[in-house]
Amino acid sequence: MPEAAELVTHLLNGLVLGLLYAVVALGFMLILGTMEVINFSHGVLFALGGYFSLSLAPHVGWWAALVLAPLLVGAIGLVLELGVRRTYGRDPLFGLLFTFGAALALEEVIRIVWGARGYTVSAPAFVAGPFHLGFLFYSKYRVLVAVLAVALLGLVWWFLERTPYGAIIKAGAHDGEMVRALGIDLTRMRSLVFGLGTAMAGVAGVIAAPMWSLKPTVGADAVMPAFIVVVIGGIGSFWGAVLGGLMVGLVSGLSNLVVPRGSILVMYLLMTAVLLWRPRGLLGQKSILEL
Amino acid sequence: MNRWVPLPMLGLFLLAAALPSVLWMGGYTYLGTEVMIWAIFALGYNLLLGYTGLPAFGHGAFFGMAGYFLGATQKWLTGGLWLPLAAGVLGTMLCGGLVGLFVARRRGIYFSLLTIAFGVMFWFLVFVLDAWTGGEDGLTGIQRLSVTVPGAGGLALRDNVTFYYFVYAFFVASTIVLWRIVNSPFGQVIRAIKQSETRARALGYDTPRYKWAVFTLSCGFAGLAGGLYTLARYGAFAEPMSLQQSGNVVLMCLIGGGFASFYGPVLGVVVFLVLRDVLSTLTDHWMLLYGLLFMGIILFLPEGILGLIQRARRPTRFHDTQAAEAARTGDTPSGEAPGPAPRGGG
Amino acid sequence: MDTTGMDSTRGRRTGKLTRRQVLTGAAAFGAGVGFIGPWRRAGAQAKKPILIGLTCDATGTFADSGQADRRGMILAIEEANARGGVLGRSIEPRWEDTETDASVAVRKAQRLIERDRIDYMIGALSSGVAAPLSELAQRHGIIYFNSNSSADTVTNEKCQRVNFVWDANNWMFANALGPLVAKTLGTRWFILTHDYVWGKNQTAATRESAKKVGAQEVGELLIPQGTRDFSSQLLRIRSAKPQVVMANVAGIEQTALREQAYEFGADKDAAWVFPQQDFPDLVPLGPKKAFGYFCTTWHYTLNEPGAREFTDSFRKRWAGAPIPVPDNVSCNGYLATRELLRAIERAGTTRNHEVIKALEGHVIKDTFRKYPSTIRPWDHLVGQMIYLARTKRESEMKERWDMIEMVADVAPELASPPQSASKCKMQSVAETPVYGG
Amino acid sequence: MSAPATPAPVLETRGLRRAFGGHVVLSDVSLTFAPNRLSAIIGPNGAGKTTCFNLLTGFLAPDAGQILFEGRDITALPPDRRARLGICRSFQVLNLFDDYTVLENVRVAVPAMRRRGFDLWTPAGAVSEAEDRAAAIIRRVGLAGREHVAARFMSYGQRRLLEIGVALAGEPAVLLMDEPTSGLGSRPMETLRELVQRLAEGLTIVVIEHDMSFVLSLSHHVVVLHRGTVIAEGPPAAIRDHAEVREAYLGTLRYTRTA
Repeated sequence: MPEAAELVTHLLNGLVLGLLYAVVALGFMLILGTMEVINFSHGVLFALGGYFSLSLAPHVGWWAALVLAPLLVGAIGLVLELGVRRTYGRDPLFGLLFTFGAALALEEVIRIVWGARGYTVSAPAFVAGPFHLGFLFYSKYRVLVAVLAVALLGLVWWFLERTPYGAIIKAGAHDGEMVRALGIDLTRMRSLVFGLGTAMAGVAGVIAAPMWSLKPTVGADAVMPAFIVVVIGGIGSFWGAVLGGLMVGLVSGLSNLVVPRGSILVMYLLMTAVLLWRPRGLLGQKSILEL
Repeated sequence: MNRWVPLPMLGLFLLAAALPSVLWMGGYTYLGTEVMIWAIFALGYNLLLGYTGLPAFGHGAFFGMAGYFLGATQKWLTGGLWLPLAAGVLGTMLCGGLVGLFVARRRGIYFSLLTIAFGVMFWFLVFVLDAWTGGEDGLTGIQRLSVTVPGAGGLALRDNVTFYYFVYAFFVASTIVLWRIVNSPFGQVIRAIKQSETRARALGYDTPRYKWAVFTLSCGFAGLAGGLYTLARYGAFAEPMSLQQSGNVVLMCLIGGGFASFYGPVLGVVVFLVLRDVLSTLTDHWMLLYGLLFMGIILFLPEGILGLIQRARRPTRFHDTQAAEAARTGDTPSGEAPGPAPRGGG
Repeated sequence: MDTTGMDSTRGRRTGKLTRRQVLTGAAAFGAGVGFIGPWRRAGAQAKKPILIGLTCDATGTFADSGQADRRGMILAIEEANARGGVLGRSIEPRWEDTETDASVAVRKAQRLIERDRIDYMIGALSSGVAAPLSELAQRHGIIYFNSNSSADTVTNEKCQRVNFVWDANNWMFANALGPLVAKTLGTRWFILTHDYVWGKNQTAATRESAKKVGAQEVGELLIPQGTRDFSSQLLRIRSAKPQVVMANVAGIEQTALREQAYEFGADKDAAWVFPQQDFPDLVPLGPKKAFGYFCTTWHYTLNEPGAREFTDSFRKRWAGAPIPVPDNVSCNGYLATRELLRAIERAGTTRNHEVIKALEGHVIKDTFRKYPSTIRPWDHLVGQMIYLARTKRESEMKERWDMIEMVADVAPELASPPQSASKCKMQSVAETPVYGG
Repeated sequence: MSAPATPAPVLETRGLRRAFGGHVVLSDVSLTFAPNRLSAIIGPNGAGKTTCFNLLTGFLAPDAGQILFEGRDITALPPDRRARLGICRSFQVLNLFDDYTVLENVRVAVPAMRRRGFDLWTPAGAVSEAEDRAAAIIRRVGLAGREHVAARFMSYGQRRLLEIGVALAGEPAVLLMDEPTSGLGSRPMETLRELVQRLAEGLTIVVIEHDMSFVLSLSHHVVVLHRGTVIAEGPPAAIRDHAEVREAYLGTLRYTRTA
């Protein structure tokens, strides 16, 4: 019976979307939590990931592109960090504005290189087409996306929980003193985190491209939900980001069924509701970013 | 300090008054009008950014929404000019006040993050409510009706030069009012909050209430500017509400030196708009130049033009400032914005 | 891949002139003295060229189409200049990228009018841009040709005396399709509505014609702008078992929809009809994924008088362009510009009132298609014929651009909405401010 | 719990408890501060002195216990409300408005100015009662003549004095000073000692101090905190030769040396 099938499809879509958001949001939050920089270029880097894979995949194959594109994006991230570096310890607004400028510039670069028009990206051949599960059929590719996203989240979790860097990032690496006390090169760590965070945006961009198609502004579709996910989940909380991502994904997925046009707005309503109930987000501890 | 109009401001007013007669060829009157409109917006916004140290990043939303309040009132409620204009200001302040309730307890980038989110929320709202806003078509057909000014009689605002002076009047009034505000006790408090919110609290100031008030206030000026902008273009559109426009007003305050001087934003607006005008005719890809410019300013000109001039005027003191800040960043909560609040005295 | 750089040499040259003036102007503004600009103009009084503002997108949803549009206009202008201009004056284009954004468009048009002092204005893809531009033009009395936006509103509620609309509109496409679709494809229709003005108009028109031809609507789905994921919609369609899917979806969404429908095999579920199809949106898909039937007003493969010659000169001029052949978009751009210049010749002056009179009711014979078109005086819509088309199979294609095969055509009088249905209340010529001359 | 027979206390705490994460910083701290007396809170680093201040001034909320001001429970009040009641504090880490001149720093702290806080129109300089009061305070802390120097350009010693001046401007009913002497050379130390001495006549003062001579010479009442509990309190003389205190202090001294 179609209604049920539709509901299931929307649930699955929401789930996939949510995992994707979680990946973007985590990359974003790593940078936010460590450098106190709102990385505005996160979205355009996400887009770049997609565009790189668009150009690479035909030559090196999809899997290779999945690895190479994020590396390229991460590299760009490292370059950006050289500039962002100069804003540390100053008004946090400067970091935000710097990456904002970078976002505008990079978006224009996309226009110059790939043109202003949109591209649709077809899924890799081995996952083309749908699964047929009796009453419903579901895109194989989306399943792959979910799997990849989960794997990536696992990787980040391992990084945060099982490596000294993770310990510091969680401890709130904004306190340079403490990091140095632990005998870790702050500068190195910061660029590492920035590279990592942006690379994650790149990966997300690659795997999102076949679902969302590519246009120079596609980044905004990814980064704004990420912002919301972070606000909902609470800054500095891994599970907060995952939880927030899933919530936002599912809510917008399901609202697609009820109020298609409102689906984007719904996530903002969700955010407002959460803020009313828990000003610091679901799992956010009292953060140094507030009074 | 003259309590009403200090000298530099008087100069500013005179220059602005003279412009149309020098720029008698049409094209620039419109640019001049836009400059004054954005100046009102930027000056009001700087109350938040430069004086209270609250990096709001969704303010374009308020600038833009005013147009819809104005348009809706003129088309479907009262018609006329003054009531719609007032509706623009009040409606915007109302929305600002509501958002303020959420953000007033925040600061630093967490404050930015929330303001971004709410800004984008309003942006999407425009497209969802396209029955009222006209969606991406914009709310067009808004009229610049003639106004009867006691003494001057009826003024036909359709004429660009007349409209220029109509905006000019608001520009002068807003500037004076803002000048009073930043030098008032309230102004003292918000500048104190920027320097150390904890201390201000310890002195018995209910800082969230003050932050809420500044936020709402600056939204009021955004509303006024937005209303005039709508009249200038005979229509309200979503584009001014986009994140990029929100970024633009921040940049305007920064280029000019909003952190350093009361007049920073005005200078910033002039530089920005003229630059945009030139860049966008220079190349199809002006956004690239524009983005790079943005980055460059952050890296090399963080205190803006006037800030640079002040630095040049008293290098030694600036040196101390640096030292003091370096010392401070160690022990202050990082949410706080180093960098001096602009002096009332400009 | 760069859509804007394609005609760099030309674009730059026309660009430069504006640039210098604006530079001096802007510098002047900075310094507080602005009379250098106008003085330079005054000097060139003798044979002042006729300035035509081209408002064409190079950014946003309609970037590709906008540039196709512009190529047509530039060609028409160059041909006119080659013949020695109009009324002995040369024609000079001034292009601004309207970025598929109403607000940006208004700002830039404002600049074209007030600073560059253009005499006429041509160009629009999105009805969202066209409407405010025509209002702006009406306020100044500048004649504005809406070359390629096909929303009904711009010739009805939002019509203006100075505004002339060159593309066929929602009503015409839906109306032309109705009978043919019902006869050849089936009467169980499923409607997809792109959730913005154009889409809603198109669906309204589709329903109207469905009533006429006795087709039954088995379902409708709203497609929000920015939708990238159509899996659930495709599912709905499949379960509704329609014979025809009326996909009132445009731009990148249309492309994405086709991609996914193809991937899910939904293109086999029913006959897909895309009432309005701009060729540039078809190109990136390639013949396989560009399935379905659609309406169009022209394609370069048409074997009608003048089409060959026009195509040849276009290919010569735009060999380097992303789409080096003329299509329905660039053809509209060309015809609109050509007819404007001819109207000025007929009027013998550039004054707007006379030119408007010369345009209204004029019959255009050489339209490169089967039937002539008429500029309807009561709503300024160009009444014209419409082709029902499908994409060719790869085997039938002579070259990459040869994708479209016309399967039927509808004569103008059948295709165009009757005067009785018009909701247009236009200002009189007298009410329109005098401009130019 | 010591309940002195002396007049009703201005400020009083009952069984205060506060922990950060698992780590208990204060447990069952009950203190009473009698009017017009200078009480000192001493104890080794990490004893919980500053936390205690933050609880008293409302910058932290206790996990358990109450705080009473003039007999009224203020445990739930936010910092600004308490300040308006007259609980004024100075900070250990200097916390001044660095861009403000001495005058502006003090003036903005004056209640007369605070009451005008939402006045958007009158020039701040024209609020004469605040102006006069500020001038008086500045003279009182011995910064006369420096009124128009920006705080950030003053010497550390003078910034210390200003810190206290700002606290005083709030017309305190009780003045809490967190290590006023920390980092001071011997001369500014003297100025400060005299200042505090003068203040102590007719003002309830609570001071956190490390400098024993300062404490013992000035205070009427001494509280010794150690590992978050009160291990001793009483007149300076009694404290001087209190065994536990010795222990605690020698402990710390050793600790501070090695650290």
